[in-house]
Amino acid sequence: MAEENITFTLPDLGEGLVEATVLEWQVAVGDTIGRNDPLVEVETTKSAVVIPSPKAGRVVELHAREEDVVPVGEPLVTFAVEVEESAPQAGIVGRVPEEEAKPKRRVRLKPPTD
Amino acid sequence: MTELIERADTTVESAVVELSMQQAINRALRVLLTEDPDVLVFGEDVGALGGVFRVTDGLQKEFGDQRVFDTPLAESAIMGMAVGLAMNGWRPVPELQFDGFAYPAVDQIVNQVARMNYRTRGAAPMPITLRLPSFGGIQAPEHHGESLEALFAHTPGLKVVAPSDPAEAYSLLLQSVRSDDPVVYMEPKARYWDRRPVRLSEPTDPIGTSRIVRPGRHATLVAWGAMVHRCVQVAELAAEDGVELEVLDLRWLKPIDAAGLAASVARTKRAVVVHEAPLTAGLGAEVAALITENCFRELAAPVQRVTGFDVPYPAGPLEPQYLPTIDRVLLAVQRTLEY
Amino acid sequence: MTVNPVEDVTMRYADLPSQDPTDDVPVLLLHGFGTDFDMNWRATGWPRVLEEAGRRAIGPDLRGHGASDKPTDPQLYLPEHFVADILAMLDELDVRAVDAVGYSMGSRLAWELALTAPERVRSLVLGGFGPVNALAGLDTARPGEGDSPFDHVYRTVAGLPGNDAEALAACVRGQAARPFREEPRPEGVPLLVAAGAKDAVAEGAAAFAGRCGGSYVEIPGRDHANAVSSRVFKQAVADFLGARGSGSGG
Amino acid sequence: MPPQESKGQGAITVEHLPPELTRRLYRDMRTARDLDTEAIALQRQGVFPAYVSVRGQEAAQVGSATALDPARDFVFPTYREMASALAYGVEMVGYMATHRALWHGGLYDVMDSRFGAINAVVGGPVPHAVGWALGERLRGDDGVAMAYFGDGASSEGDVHEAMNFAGVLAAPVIFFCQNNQWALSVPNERQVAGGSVAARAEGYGMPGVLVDGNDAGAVHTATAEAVERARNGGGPTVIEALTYRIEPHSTSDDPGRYRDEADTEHWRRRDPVVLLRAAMLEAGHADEEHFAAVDAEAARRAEQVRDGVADAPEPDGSELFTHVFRETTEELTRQHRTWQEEVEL
Repeated sequence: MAEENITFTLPDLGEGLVEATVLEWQVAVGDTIGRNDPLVEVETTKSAVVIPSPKAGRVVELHAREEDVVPVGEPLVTFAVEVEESAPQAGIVGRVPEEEAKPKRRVRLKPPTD
Repeated sequence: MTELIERADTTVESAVVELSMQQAINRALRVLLTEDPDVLVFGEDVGALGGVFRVTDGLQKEFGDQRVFDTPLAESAIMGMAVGLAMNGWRPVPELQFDGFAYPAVDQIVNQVARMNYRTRGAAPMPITLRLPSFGGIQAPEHHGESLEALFAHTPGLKVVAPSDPAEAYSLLLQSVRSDDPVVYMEPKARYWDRRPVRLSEPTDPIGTSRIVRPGRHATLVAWGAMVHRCVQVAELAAEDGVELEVLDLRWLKPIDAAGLAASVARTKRAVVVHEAPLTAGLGAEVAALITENCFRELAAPVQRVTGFDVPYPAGPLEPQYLPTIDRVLLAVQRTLEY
Repeated sequence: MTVNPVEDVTMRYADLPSQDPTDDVPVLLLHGFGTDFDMNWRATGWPRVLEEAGRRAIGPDLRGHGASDKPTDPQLYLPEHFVADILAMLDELDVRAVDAVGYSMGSRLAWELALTAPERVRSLVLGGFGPVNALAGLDTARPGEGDSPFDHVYRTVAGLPGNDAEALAACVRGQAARPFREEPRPEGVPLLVAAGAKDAVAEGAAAFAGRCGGSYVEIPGRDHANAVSSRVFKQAVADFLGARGSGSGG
Repeated sequence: MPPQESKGQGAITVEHLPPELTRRLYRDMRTARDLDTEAIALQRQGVFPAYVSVRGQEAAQVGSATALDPARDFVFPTYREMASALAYGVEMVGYMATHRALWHGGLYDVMDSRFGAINAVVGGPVPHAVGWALGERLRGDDGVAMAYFGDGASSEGDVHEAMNFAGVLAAPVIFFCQNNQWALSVPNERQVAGGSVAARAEGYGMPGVLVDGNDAGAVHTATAEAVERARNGGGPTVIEALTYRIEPHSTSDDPGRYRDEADTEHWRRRDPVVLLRAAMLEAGHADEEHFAAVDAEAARRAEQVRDGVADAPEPDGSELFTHVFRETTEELTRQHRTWQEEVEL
């Protein structure tokens, strides 16, 4: 199972907020967490918020220490995410056609004499 | 890398890279949007959603919602608007979400887009490329698996092309959008997920050129879109019986490469045309007529056509029995060998 | 969901059932002044805590806040009105008793609820709350313009989207009309008081907890605005609720 | 006249409605909700290739369909009107067959049920309703046509043309727009210029009504008034039921890419089934015992339809060639033989 590093930046917290202060990390480097697990507690001028993890994966790097002020869009955490050769995702309708390794047939040909 | 979608550099890559057809088209759109500020990509759900097959994924984020934008749900207005945009100096690349939903826009396509340059004696060219996810093969609901190539190919003033693999999709889209003539670019949705190593390159053959996908000497299989892959499967199986079939990817459905067809059939003496659309008045009839007219003396057998039946495109479970099967193509080949 | 109007003020609430419940007494979450259920509890990660504890959570947007109706008459914001809203909601959901968890103004209202309907409150958690009248030094005619601790709170929340300044002002006046008094106390209700070490609004919380025979947890390094999302506060409440257990539940 | 402002805020009341009506509305809405849940499960199990949920739109659909008379009216649906079909009395295994892709238009008898074939062309069936309605007026009958469409379809030429025709011809048509605020990934403000479909009615010479789509009683009342007006020669009406598409566009959609789930959560709290239940309790139309019985029956019926459609036989290949023409052709017979010889093998 291949792994890929994905960096997650501080999301836009709405109401025109441009930055947030890291109150307390809910994870440590090396932790394997699930999607939506609590990731980090941050405080903006408006309120304190717990940001859920957008990804399941292993925490590789925390880009801010507690009490750091992080602008929106700046790197916050890097995950190592398993990238299994995910089956391609079908479109809005229908199914992804399966590719049989060896297509089957019943008709046999006789090569021409010429 | 911080972004899931790598950034396309404007210089054309020459390295071999593994891509699906979705990604290849996405790459070509990035190159076009980057090189020409007049290019606009619009249609239903092409912006934030990134397209119902993710073909325009990430474009709005990178090029902004002035160049890549969603429109309300009205196919005729989408194409009518494209005419106005073109007359105002833009190079529109509209998407109609599904083949079956193009019909309300056929009036604008046939009566306006196709003949505007003619009617204005060249004053108002229509450098429009209509991206149209087409054909069947994904067991989609009604109206989502139609093949409209005969209608568009029959329309004077329109060029029509159908790529069959990711590399083709890339270079043919560059060619289509850069052309100042209106092009209907039919994307074989069954091949969207076809992922293979490809060398992305600038288009080399002129518009209207077909290509030999697999050489052979006993008969020529002529196809386009997803049926090219089907014919390659047939040829590989036929080889086990000692029969070498040439597979010709027509690519351009208008203008059709009559010379290319003639060159191949003159050698193989036999031809089978394969397409998903129903038989009667399908584009296969045009191809068969061209071959018969140009290779009458060389032909050892009448041109065969293996196509969808003359029935409305069926529901999912019956689709495999409607679309040309490997056995039906083999039987047609056998008919030409025994004739 | 919506509860029927009390004096035609409709209160909206969220009801988050637990996937595998460990206790059939729900946890009632009462948010603070100027916020709502989403901001005070959901965005701060509380549903996850209660879900892991196997507890159903019910949380209203108190009148004057969030998606609930926002009358502007201060007389409609007396503590007894809030308590009536909450009891009407519990009746509609036919919930007999709750473990009440409040924050700031929500704690004051949880206390009033326990006083008014002791049989409906199995236990009480008062977060970000202290015995000192939180509105002390506030000029209720011009909330947010002075320098009292509550003025700062008012200024922070008044600008939040979805808040109605007039309704909030009326709410302040309604609350001010009934300053908090320690007596009488809800009898026989297990109590936990928790406050940020730097929370000026909750001054004297530790001693107050002692006087009430409850337990106290200090949330290190936190003030009135950022104590509610702290892991220490959540853990303390989870342990406290766990101790209530289903044994003694209704 | 400007449509009344939708009261889509607080609780709903049904005091003004007869208990038999609200009980029927609740029964059909509850059954549709359960069938919808079963259908989503069938999709997850691979029995349906895809499914388009009606969750959250039960009041708009059952409320409106119940205002019609299945003996003389005719409904022209889109592909997302399962709850209307159920309330209108359509044979539901036949209806759900389309979601299992057994036959495009569904396997129920369209003419017997007076409920058009399921239609995936956005806005396509709306002009059909005008034609059918004109057919009634020409013959002096008093049937009323109901054309369902969504906020996305309101942008289609077909819908604008049909409304104008109906206005000119005073055709007895109800143009019922379920504005669930999302046309796949495009929200209202980028789909419906002017912000209201009902407001356009005046431009087409007919009344327009905006109604809280999650208030089953309000939808029913507004539709009944419009049906009565149409039946008495008063011509067409546009009804815009403001509701919300709670589930993704279809089971293969990913709304996370284009919308904020907080909005959905807001509307999830205005669940039409729960609203009606609370209002009926308040008005004394039913007690807990009644609801327990109705809920059990609804669940049973939903499972029965689920099993019916899951066990239905797949179409046979020969059916490819049936019903292409009323009078078949030699060429088609030849192709049928080709299929027998070369495909059926």
